[in-house]
This record gives sequence, C-alpha cells and structure tokens, in this order.
Amino acid sequence: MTLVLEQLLNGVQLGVMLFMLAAGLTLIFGIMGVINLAHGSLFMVGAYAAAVTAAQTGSFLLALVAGLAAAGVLGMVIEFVVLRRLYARDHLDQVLATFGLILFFNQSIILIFGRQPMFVNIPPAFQGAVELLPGVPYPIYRLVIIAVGILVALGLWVLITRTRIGMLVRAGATNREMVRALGVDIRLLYTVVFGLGALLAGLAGIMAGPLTSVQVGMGEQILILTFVVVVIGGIGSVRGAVFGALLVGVVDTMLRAFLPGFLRTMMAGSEADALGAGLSSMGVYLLMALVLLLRPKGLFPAHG
Amino acid sequence: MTTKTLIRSLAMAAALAAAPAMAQTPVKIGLVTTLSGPGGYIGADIRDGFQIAIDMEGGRLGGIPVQLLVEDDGFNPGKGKQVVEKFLKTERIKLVTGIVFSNIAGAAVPDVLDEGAIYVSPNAGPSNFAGKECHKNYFVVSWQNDSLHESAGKAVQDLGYKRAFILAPNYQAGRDALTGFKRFFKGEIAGEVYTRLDQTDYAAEMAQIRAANPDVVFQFHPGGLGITFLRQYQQAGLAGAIPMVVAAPSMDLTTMNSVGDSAVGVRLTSHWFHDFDNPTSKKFVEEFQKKFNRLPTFYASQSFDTALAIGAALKGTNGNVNNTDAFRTAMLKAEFQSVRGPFRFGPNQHPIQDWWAGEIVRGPDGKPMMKSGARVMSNHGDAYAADCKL
Amino acid sequence: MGLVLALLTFAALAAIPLFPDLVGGPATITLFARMILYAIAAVSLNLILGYGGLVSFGHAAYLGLGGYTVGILYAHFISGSPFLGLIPGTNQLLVTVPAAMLVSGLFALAIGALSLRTTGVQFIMITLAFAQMVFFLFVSLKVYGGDDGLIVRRPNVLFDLNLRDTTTMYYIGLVALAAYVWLVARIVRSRFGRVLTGLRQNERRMAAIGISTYRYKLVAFVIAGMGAGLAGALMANLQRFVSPDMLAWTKSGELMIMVILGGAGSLIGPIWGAIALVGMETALAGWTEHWQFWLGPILICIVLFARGGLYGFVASLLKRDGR
Amino acid sequence: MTGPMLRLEGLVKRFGGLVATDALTLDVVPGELHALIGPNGAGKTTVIGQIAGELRQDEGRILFEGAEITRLSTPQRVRRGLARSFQITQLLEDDTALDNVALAVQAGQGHGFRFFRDARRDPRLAGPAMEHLAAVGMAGRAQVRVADLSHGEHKQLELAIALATGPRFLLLDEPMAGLGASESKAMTEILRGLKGRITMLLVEHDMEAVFALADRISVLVYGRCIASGPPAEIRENAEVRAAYLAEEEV
Repeated sequence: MTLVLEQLLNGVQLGVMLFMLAAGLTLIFGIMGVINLAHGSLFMVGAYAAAVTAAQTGSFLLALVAGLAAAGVLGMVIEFVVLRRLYARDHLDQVLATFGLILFFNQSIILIFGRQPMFVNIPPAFQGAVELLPGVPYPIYRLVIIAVGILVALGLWVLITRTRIGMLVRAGATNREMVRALGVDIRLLYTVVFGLGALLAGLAGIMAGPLTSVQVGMGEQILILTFVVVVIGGIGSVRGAVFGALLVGVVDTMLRAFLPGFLRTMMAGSEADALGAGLSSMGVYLLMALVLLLRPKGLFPAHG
Repeated sequence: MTTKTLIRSLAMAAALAAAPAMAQTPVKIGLVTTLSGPGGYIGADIRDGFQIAIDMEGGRLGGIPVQLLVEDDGFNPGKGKQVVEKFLKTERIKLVTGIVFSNIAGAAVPDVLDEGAIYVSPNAGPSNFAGKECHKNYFVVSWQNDSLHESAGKAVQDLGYKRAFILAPNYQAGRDALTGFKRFFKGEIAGEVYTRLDQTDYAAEMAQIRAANPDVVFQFHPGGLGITFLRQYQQAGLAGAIPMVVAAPSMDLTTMNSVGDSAVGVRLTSHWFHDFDNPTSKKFVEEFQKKFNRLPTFYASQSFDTALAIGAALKGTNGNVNNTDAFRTAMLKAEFQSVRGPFRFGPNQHPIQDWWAGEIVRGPDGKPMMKSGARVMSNHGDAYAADCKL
Repeated sequence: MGLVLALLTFAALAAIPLFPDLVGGPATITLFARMILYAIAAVSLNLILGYGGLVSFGHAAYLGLGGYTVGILYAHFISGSPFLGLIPGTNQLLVTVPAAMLVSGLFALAIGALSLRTTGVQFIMITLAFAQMVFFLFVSLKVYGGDDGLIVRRPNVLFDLNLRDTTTMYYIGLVALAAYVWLVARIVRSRFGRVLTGLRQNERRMAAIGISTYRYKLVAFVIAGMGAGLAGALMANLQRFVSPDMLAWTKSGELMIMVILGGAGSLIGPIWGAIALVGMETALAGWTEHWQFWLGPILICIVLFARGGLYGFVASLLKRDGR
Repeated sequence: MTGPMLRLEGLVKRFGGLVATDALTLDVVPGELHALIGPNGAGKTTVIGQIAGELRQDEGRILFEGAEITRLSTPQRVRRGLARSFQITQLLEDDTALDNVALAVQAGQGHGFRFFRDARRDPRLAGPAMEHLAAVGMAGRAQVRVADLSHGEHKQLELAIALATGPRFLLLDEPMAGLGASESKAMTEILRGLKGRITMLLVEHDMEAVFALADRISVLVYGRCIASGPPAEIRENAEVRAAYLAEEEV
C-alpha cells in the first residue's frame, strides 16, 4: 500500500513537469495558432544554462536565474527571428521550421558543451528525504517540484482569471480574431505569452536537471509526451493541461511500476517483463486514443 | 578485343606495375563509430585511442604506414551500414573497426564479412557472432558482451551477497547483461526489472528496490542512463543503504565524473583500469593524457589494443591485407603487448583475459577516483566459444 | 510541362546506373537506390500532405511497418514456424510487398479513423503520437529484435533476379516509383482527387456543397499509408535490415521535408525533394560531423524563403523563359 | 406540402457572455424570397451559420420541410436541398471557375469514389457545370482561375456553385456585398430569375435590392426578430426605423 502511495507521488511529480511544458505549449498554440516543436529545446537550454551556472558558482539560486534567463532570451530570439514570420503560415511550415530549429539547437549544444551529459547537484536545502508515512521516505526535492508545480498552476490561474493580460489570453484562446478586433497590441500579447511559455519550459528544464542527466535530446523525449498531454487536455486549455499532465504522469508511472508484476502473475517471468515494458510504454498513447474516441477535442476544449 | 576490355587490361597492367611501390602506399583502415548522441563520448574515445597508437608509431602500425578514415554512424544501424558500404565499395577498404554498439554491429558487420573484408571489434561483442555464427574474418579485442556481467556476477558472489536486485534496459544487450550476471551469481534474485531505453526518471524503480530490500543491486545502464540512475539512487537514499556492483560500461570515467559524489562506494569489474602498473598501459595513459588532456576510458584502451593487434597482423603479413587467410593467421598469434597484461584469442577469436575488481573511492582531492583491486577471474573466455566451429 | 519534367526525371534516373563512375562510384548506386525508395514514401505523403492538406507527422510509421512486414515474414521463413501460428513466412517479393502494403494500409485505416476526427494542429500531434506508439511497439517486440532491429540476411526472391545486387534493386525501386507516381497522377485527376485537392484549398466549401469530408480523407490516408509500406518493404530488401529507427519521429519529419523541399502538391516535386535531402545529408555528413548544425538553418530558410520548393522554382523559371 | 419550408424555433446562440441569437423564431414558406435585414452585429450571419449546420445552436430547433434537421451535419443538409452562399466567398482559389462548379455538380451526383477517370474530361460534370455558369452570366469565364477573377465574378461564382448542388432552398449571405451598382443590378436580376423555382432566405445590406426582391422581410436586432412582414409594412415600422437610425448616428 505504501508502495502505491509512493508511486502515486512519483506520477504526480512527472505530471507536474509535464504540466509546466504543456501549459506553455497549449497557450502558444491557443493564442497564436503556432505549433512550436522547439519548445523542447527551451527545456534543454534552461537545463544546460542552470547546470553550467551551478557547476561554476555552486549556487542553485544563480542557476535558477541563469536557466530562466537563458530560456526566456532564447524564446524571444526564436519568436523574433523565426516564429514571427510564421504566424500567417500554415502549420506545416511551422512544424518544419521548428524541426530545423531542433536540429540546430541540439548540434549547437554539442559544439559548446560536448556530448557528455552534465549533472546538477540538488541544492543542499532540498537534499535528503522525509518520512511521509512510517517507512516511506520520499526525496524532499521531488516534493519541492510538486510544490513548485502547484504554485505555477495557481499563479497561472490568477494571471488568467484576474488580470487584463489573462482576459486577453482567455479571449484569444477562444477566438483569435476577436482579440485583434479589440484593438489590442497583438505583438505585445504574443511576446508576453511566448515569453511566459519559454520561462515555464526553462523552469521545467531547471527542475529536471538534478533528477535526470542534462543531455542533448532531453527536450524531444519529453516534448512528444507533452503533445499527448495537450491532445488529451484539449488545445488552448490550461485547465486541460493540468488534468492531462496529471493523468499522463500517473498512468505512465503506475503502468511502469505495476504492470510487469501484474502480468507476472499470469505468465512466465521473461515474457511478462517484455510485454509489460512494451505495454507500459504504449500505455499513454492508448490512453490518448481512448480519450479521442470519446471526446475528439480533448477533455477540456477551449474552443466552444 | 573491345575497348572496354582493353581499358581493363591496361588498368590491370598499371596496377601490376605499381605493385612494388604498394608497401609505401598506406593501408587504409575504416573506423566507423558512434560520435553523435549521448553515447558519442564513447566513439570519441575509441577514435582517439586508435589514433594514439598510430601517432606513437609515427603514422604506422607494425611498421606499415596506415591511413585512418573515421566516420560517424549516428547511433543508427542503417547509417552504420551505409558507412560500411562506402568504406568497402568506394574506398576499397579491407580492414574495418570501431563500432561501439551491438545493434549497429549486428547490422553492419555481416556486410563487411560478406565482402570478404576483415572486422576487428574494439568494443561490441554480441553473443550471436560469438557462437554458431562466428566468422573467420571477425575478431573481437575487447570482450564478449556477457563476460562483462559474468565478472560482475562472480564479484558479487565472491563478496558474499545473498539477495540481488537486478535491472537493465529492455533491449538485447540489457537482457544479455542480466543473463550473464545470473550465470555466475548463485544467490537469490530479489527482483528483476527491465527499464525503458528512453527512460529518464527511475523513481518507480527506486521505490521497487526499497520495497524489495535486497543485499546488493546490480544494474546495467550505459552512458547517460547510468548517470541518471546513480544520481537518483542517491537521492532516493539508497546509496548508503544498499551496495551496488556494476560492470565496466555502467561506470566508466566519464560516468564517474558526471555522477560525482554518488559514485563513491560503487564497486565494478573491468578488464583494464587506468592505474594498471604495466609499461604499455602506463605509456598509453601518459601519451593519451598529453595529447587529449583527459584520462582515457577503458573504451580508449580497447581501441588502442585493437590498433596494436592490427599492427601485429600487418607486421606479420608485411602490410598485405588482400590475403585474408595469412592476415588471420598473423592476427591470431596476437603478438603485441596489451595494456591489460595477458591477452590471447580464444577459438571463436574472442579474447581470453583476466577480470579485475575495482571501486570508486574518494581521492586525496576529495573527488571520486577509480581504483583497481583484486583479480576476479583468470583467463576467462566466454560461454559461446563451444558453439563456434572454425 | 509537368509531363515533360516527369519524363526527363525518370529518364535521368533510369540512366544513372549505366554511368556509375559519373555519379561517384558503385557505392553511390546504393545511395541513389535509397533516394528512389524515399521518393516513393515522399510521393505517398505528398498525396495527403500536398494534395489533401493533411499534415501527417507520423508517416514513417507506415514505412517502418512495411519494412517490418518483410523482416518478420523472412524471420518466420527462416525459422519455419508460422507467424501467430497461422501465417507462414515467405521470402517471395511478390508476396511480401503486397503483404507489406496491406499491413501498412490496415494500420493507416485504424490510425486515420481516429486521427481524422481532429483537424489542424491536433491532427499533427496525434499522428505523431500514434507513430510513436507503433515505434514503441516494435522497440518492445523482443522476438523481432526490439531496439536492435531485425536482420534480413538474404534479400527476397523475385524470379531469377539477384536482389543482392544494388543495381537490380535500384531498377525494381524505380519501376515501383514510376507505378506509384502514375497511380497518384491518375488519382489526383479523378473525381476523388478533385475532392481531395478541394479539401486542401477550402474544407468549409467542400462541406457547403454537400461533401462529407471524413471518408475522403480516410481513403486518401490509407492509399498514402500503402505507398509508404511499399517503400518500406523495398527498403528492407535494399538494406537487408529493419529497425525501429525506420519509424522514428525524426524520419517522419524528414519525409515532410522532402515533400516541401521538392514542392508539395506537385507530382514529381517530392522525388526531387527526396533526392535533394538525402544527397544534402550525405554531403554534409561527409564534410562535418556536426552536419545537423547546418541542415537545421538550411531547412528554416527553405521554409521561410523558398515557397513552392524546387519544383515551383523550376516551373517559374520555365514559365519566364516561355513568355 | 403544407406549412413553412424552413422553420426556426426558439434558436439561441451564445458566444461567451454575448447572446448572438436570442430566442429567434422564423418561418420561410415555400416559394418565397424572405429577406433578413438588420444593423451590423445583429447576428444575421450567425443565423445563416446555424441553418447551414456550421454552427451548433445552444437551444432551439430547426425544421426543414417538416423534418427536424437540428442534428444533421452541413453535408447532410445540403443533400436534402439546403444550400448556401458565403458573404466572404469560399472558393477553390487554385482551380478554374468551371472546376469549382463541376465539383459541386459531382457532389450532387454522389460518385466521389472514382479513382481513375480524369474528372476534367467527364462530360457529365462539365455539361451541367457550364449551364450553371451560364445561368449567372459567367459562361465566358469558365476556364479562368478563381484567383484571377474579379470580386463581382467571385460573387456570381458563389451563386453558381450553390445552384449546382441542386437546392430547393437557398441561403444567401450578402450576395451584393462589395458589388458596384451595375453588378448589383445584374445580381438582382439573376435572383429575380430564380424566384419561384427556389425558396430563398436573403441576408443583404443593399436595401434597394431587398425591397425590389423580397416577398417578406424580417428585421433582426441584437439577435432578436423585432418585425416581420411584407416590404411595405416593414418600411413603415417605427421600431425598425429607430434601429436603423440608431446605427447611422453611431
């Protein structure tokens, strides 16, 4: 039973990371109609900037600032140099151009930092584990990630429901033309939204750094999972991103943790392991297919 | 005589005329290895280890001038096949080496052998080429894959642990690793888990390990996977609590440096450590450090040995690689000083060598350091040699 | 003009193996054979992407499925045990290729039926995600090599031809390409094709004249999937190896690039695109190990500044001269 | 057939907080040309969208020839004989005028799954398509690409496409918008020629055309129908005058 609780927390923690990426991705698409594959690169760049800064200065705070700054600046550069020219284009052009960006960023990172994975230490304050229940120690750092995720979700909720920017974001997500008709400086709104998405992706990268190794290609692995989240949650919907991310995180972790064991009660060990590993890696995609069958626009569609 | 045949015979005549000068034309060696992706550092070490051997002899191997052609396989079997095809058909290369990963070897090596060329492996030694499908033109200087993990299993057995939890990614080499480990570890398996090759978070596995509470953990996660695994092992509070024993690929120097403190205390087995006290090894480490400003990993040492082995065969055949039978005979004698000490080829042309224990300890500067220990196995070959009929 | 360019293209392609030294030696025949097979896949993607406006980001899945069909049938042919205890293995090209197209088509039917319930960016993400699912399926299929892939030690058998010979494979690929291009040419001019091109231009208009778009899209999706399956089956014979890499998402991206680079919605543009991209990758990779560092920006520039692709460029040049 | 050809019952459509269609009830009887007028933003195009099935209403029902079509898709409605034209023309820009109309003819014939024969050489498509083009006065422009046609021709082509689906009922969304005086006159004549044969619901700002053509007029303000009746009656209606005057002052 304690194992289930622990795995549940692991699932939530993965969900939180996915949420930080999915929120940006879904808003950028909802407001600007742009599909940005390079969102994963922002995740990677945030992680790298933080890793390098932490290695140089030993300060997690500085690493956090550097990671956010790098992701934010890069996001703005991407928006200014490439994406701005693509708003009026179809999705195909956007996919291809941002695919080109991925190749470029991955190789740039290799040229600058080499191929060897980097690692960030967990900040001393968050090292160690706490006993949630007797006999169930859980790493503090993972709890911190969950807490940060909740704060980000709350912050976004306040931003979207209580501020003028948020009002425009909501309006833009439901009806892009309407925002233009309101006479809003659309460029500014775009920049704000894109910057926000980039910062969140960078933050996710910074948080992921001490858990997983910082390496080239880390962005794409998580990007595709983020797509699944966005599709399940409904495009343009932050609420959908929250639920989609938690759902994907928990389902993925639970399948991975318990499916092989469950199958082993029914068949031979090695076959169960192979089948279990296969099914659990396909699990979230099957989940997505199921959601699509029932609700083609996702669980919380933003557009009517 | 048609024009075409005329040209052909003219060309042949020219080639014959040039024959005496052939000794002076360098022998081409094709090195296809993985330079991109997370495993790229391994390919870089293999390339550099080979190059050092050539440099130390002033552009020659075994006294024969050589020309090394390096290409990236992009961590992609299809790409590896293409490179090999180019080597064989366009460059007319007879000597190929360099592949890091078993799956790429599985795809590309048959093409080399089909063309009648020679392949000398500096790293991957998959089981299918070691047994029934062994080939007279196929040599492995590093190890047969299983023996890495067999030595780890033996080490765990020798250390007296009774219950082991074992993990590896769900792919051929991962499954072979666990099979190899179990061949020499006779205790109880407390848990056996296959992870995903694209996995970056092992939280779920850590929880399972804690729940099983074994005496020891054996895991095979090469490169970036291993770094992540070890860090999370520490974060989950398992590092001090449950000892870990791994095979060399899960704890090379690069991994150790990336992992930092959580590597301390991990035990490993390998056929070579950079602190080996024999002249060839010392010279190799010194030259490598001088040129590349870093310590060589065991991958580099294997590649260095591969170059020496090829050099010995070139010397024995006076640089004639076209007579593959003569080349093979020369190669099998293994008349070179390996950085590992004793070395010879078994009946399936895979190494027979010693395996050593090692441990990551805290060095004088406080940083983790790799230290060699006692011999675990002597003159160890592999389990597949018996199936090989050469 | 389109017909002339198409005939010129095929004439040039047919002539290539006759002059191997002109194009850089015998190894390049393999390279050109790969270009040809990628061209089949690109032409098939162009049917839905260029003509139908359906941005499928998972087309490599059908390529891989085609390849694996050949690989799996070969594995069962060698082992002698039937697939799932029912279907006997084979190494007859005339059986494996149609089987590959059937398998790819069936998967396209299932994936398309679900994906086509959505449009726009959701469609892109979903086709990508389903392709990933197929990818993971093969990664976890331990019996068929999993992540390591499956070796097809001897190529399939077709009459007395030696398929181990790359020139033979090259011409088989070229014939397949010509047949598929001919089929696509007929389709886009037919009633069905009129609906398909109408869909790309204005889906709202299509609904307003009473056309239920879903079925048309699905049928096109299946035809395109079968084309990719054909390409994959031949590729498995050329490389004598299949691996999950064949259906990786980056491969889907490359197929899309081929279509755009050559000219989406033109009959032979994707062929040029496949040749150009594979050629460019090979050239860059031979020049620098960091070839993607250069390929990325090249792609961005193509998307930003070269609309209409190579075909559009050539067509506009010819038009200008004509006037 | 007795009763109205098209009946809207208590139609409601909301966009966020905005009520675009507010409990709208409207009858169009067979054979009439019914005009729907109202100031900008009154929700006329929204109504057309709901009748055509492109927008789903939040409440209410739509009946066509006595049968409820509320849940039918756009293509299903078209196949029952309910066609529309667009205010902002929706044409296949890369194709010729003839291709556009021929496709609509093909849709009506229902043989879309034919893969081999060249559709452009099919006389069963080109013949009827030419007739429809001729009906809107565009026979001479059949082979011109849509992108090269004038705005007025786009409008005419819109109508020809709608006619090619063989409708019994036509929803016309501002067919005169952006036309010059002579073009408007020509369009009015084309519509007059259709009167009687096809029942029509016309949304239009050109009051001259509306009063020249309409049998009955309904006035929409803020999504509600404030008046409905013959042209003469509407002309004298005080509330209608107020609504229009208010708009002009703004």
